[in-house]
Amino acid sequence: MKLAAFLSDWRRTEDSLERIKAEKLGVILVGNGIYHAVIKEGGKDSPVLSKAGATFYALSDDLETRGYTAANVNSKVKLISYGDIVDLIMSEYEKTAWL
Amino acid sequence: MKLAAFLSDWRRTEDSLERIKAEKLGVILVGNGIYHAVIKEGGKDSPVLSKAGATFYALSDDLETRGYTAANVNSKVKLISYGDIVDLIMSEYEKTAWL
Amino acid sequence: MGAVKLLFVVQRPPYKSENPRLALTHAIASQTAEIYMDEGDSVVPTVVLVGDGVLNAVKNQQAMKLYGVTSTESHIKNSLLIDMPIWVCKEDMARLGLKEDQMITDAEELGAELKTKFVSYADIQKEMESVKHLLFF
Amino acid sequence: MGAVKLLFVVQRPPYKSENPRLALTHAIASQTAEIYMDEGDSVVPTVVLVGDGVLNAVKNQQAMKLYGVTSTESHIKNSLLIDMPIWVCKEDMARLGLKEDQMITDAEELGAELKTKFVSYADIQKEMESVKHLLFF
Amino acid sequence: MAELTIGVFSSLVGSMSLDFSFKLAEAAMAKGHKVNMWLSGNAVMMAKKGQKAFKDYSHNEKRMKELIGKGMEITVCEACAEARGYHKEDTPEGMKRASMDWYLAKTVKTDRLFHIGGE
Amino acid sequence: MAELTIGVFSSLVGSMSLDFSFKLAEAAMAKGHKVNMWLSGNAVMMAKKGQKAFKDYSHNEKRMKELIGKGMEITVCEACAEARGYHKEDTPEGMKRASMDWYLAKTVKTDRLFHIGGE
Repeated sequence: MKLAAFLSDWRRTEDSLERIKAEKLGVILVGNGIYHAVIKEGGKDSPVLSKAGATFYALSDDLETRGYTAANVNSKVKLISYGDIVDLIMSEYEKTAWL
Repeated sequence: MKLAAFLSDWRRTEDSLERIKAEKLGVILVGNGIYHAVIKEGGKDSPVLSKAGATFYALSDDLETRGYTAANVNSKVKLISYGDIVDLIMSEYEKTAWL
Repeated sequence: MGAVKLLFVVQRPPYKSENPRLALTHAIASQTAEIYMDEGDSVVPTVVLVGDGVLNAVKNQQAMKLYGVTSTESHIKNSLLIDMPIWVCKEDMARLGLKEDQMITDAEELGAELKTKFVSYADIQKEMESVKHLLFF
Repeated sequence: MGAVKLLFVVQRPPYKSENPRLALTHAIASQTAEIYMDEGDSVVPTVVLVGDGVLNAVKNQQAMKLYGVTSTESHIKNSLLIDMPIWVCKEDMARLGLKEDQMITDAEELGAELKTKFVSYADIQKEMESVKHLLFF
Repeated sequence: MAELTIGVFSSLVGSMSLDFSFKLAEAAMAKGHKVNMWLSGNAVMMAKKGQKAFKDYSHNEKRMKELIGKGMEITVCEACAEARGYHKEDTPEGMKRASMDWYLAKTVKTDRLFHIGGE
Repeated sequence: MAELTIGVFSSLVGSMSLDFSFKLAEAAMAKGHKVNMWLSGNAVMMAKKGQKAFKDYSHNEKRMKELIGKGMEITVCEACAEARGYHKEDTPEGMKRASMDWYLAKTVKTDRLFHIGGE
């Protein structure tokens, strides 16, 4: 399946993302999920970013709301807008999952 | 200080309990916090129950609401009622913290 | 469109959030959705309890007695009664030390024929792939 | 009773919950609480940002521009303006890779004299012991 | 263009997931998509008119009305609303109240379902 | 006996922390303590009268009224209520509305503060 998975939390309370398999997987960081794109806790990337085969996105509005800018973002993560999320949902992926 | 600390979550999103020091510390498991008293994830006690020097309590109403009984409860944990919580707050401890 | 398959995925324990309950009540509502649909259309829901969501299926929940609120157990049994599949992930039960005799296995007292299905995660993955829409709670 | 010390402890990041904001607005309200108190009584609040709560003090928050909502930054600056102590835990900043130049250090543009205090967890522990009441958010 | 159905369950003030949902709906409609929105759980807090637009709180009433004016269909869970004390006369103009089956039925023809099930 | 002040910030339906707070207040009053309650954040959802008592949803209006009748003082955050569209005329009988400073002032004389700050 082609799945767009949304993460909106920093401290997660599920392990669904780790388990899900998808031939095409987008991980879209929104809300407090954007911290996975900018924080290196204990000097390390967030484990979220090690999900194999996934493409990572972060919503720039939510990044800037929290005081971060493009300069802080992990090179694995692409910054996107609300309009980009619409295109990802409607064209690139077939299913969505808000985890 | 004499502190009554309440945990109401199973997957926790803070580490305050681990860090707090109190000469007298009560850890009161309420809501989904009661799972720390009954679940041995991967065969092990919840890390919450290893807090040094603490006395552990679980609210029996919240235990039974979730399908558990006294028989399931870890021997480190004492089952209490709402009335007991009142007595703990008003007489045994001086400060409270809902973590 | 014919029959559209939906998968309701409950990932978290009951009561600390309304969402596991809403997953069940929304899935049950598929029974009455016909009034809004064209002739021949229908929705076919399955509810899976996965991760800590398996805690929703622990039996003997006393929510009504103690808090005056319908238990999640009761919603699960009503689901079985209307033949809506309830799947519980076996690996997560094992991880949390839950045995089958602690779980809601049926709703025979209500006259339900369907039973809870204890499945492996691989079955859940397969179902995620086969449905049209996913609803994670 | 005289002056009663309160400690507001913010343990979680901003925006996903209203609570960090409410910690600040409630603490600020101590300024106007006199109308409900006896002569000579007062409350003396300190706000500490600890654990992931330190993320509340990252500067340049654009919440107003992007969502039309007052930023947590703005609440922190208003706190400094009324001389309410804002403490940020240094160990948590280090753990999350936050440097002081990324943080709200003052509210000079508003004319505030007080500055954010970057403290060790040991200082926070000491303050927890010295106050009358704890308010964890 | 295509049809997007968004289901939201988060409270008006708090997680900002409702703000997210309305901004996403706006972006989708700007691209010509048809948008349906289902509000259930604490998201029925949108079903109380007369919310004051303080700057300290999320406020979505204005954007919601604009989107309704542009053709967004929006329905709230009736039982969830009544349990919170929101009655028919509290409902903002253009918003419908229905049972959960309304949402289920929408999943049949919609091209995409975006179910935001968290708080 | 002593005085207990409970501050609650959780929504009416959801975490059940409001149910917990009212049951705790009841237990404290049964033991002769004076109880004050402050509702802020999403807990101001108690400040809308006429909530239907469905069995699928937490319902605290009845217990709250009983406790008010027995002398519990209960006040909700006025701004938090207005932001959610709850006005003076929506307020259940016996409940007061005030600014946050009401709660702060209560902390001075109360013997214990039980601040339930989570959702």
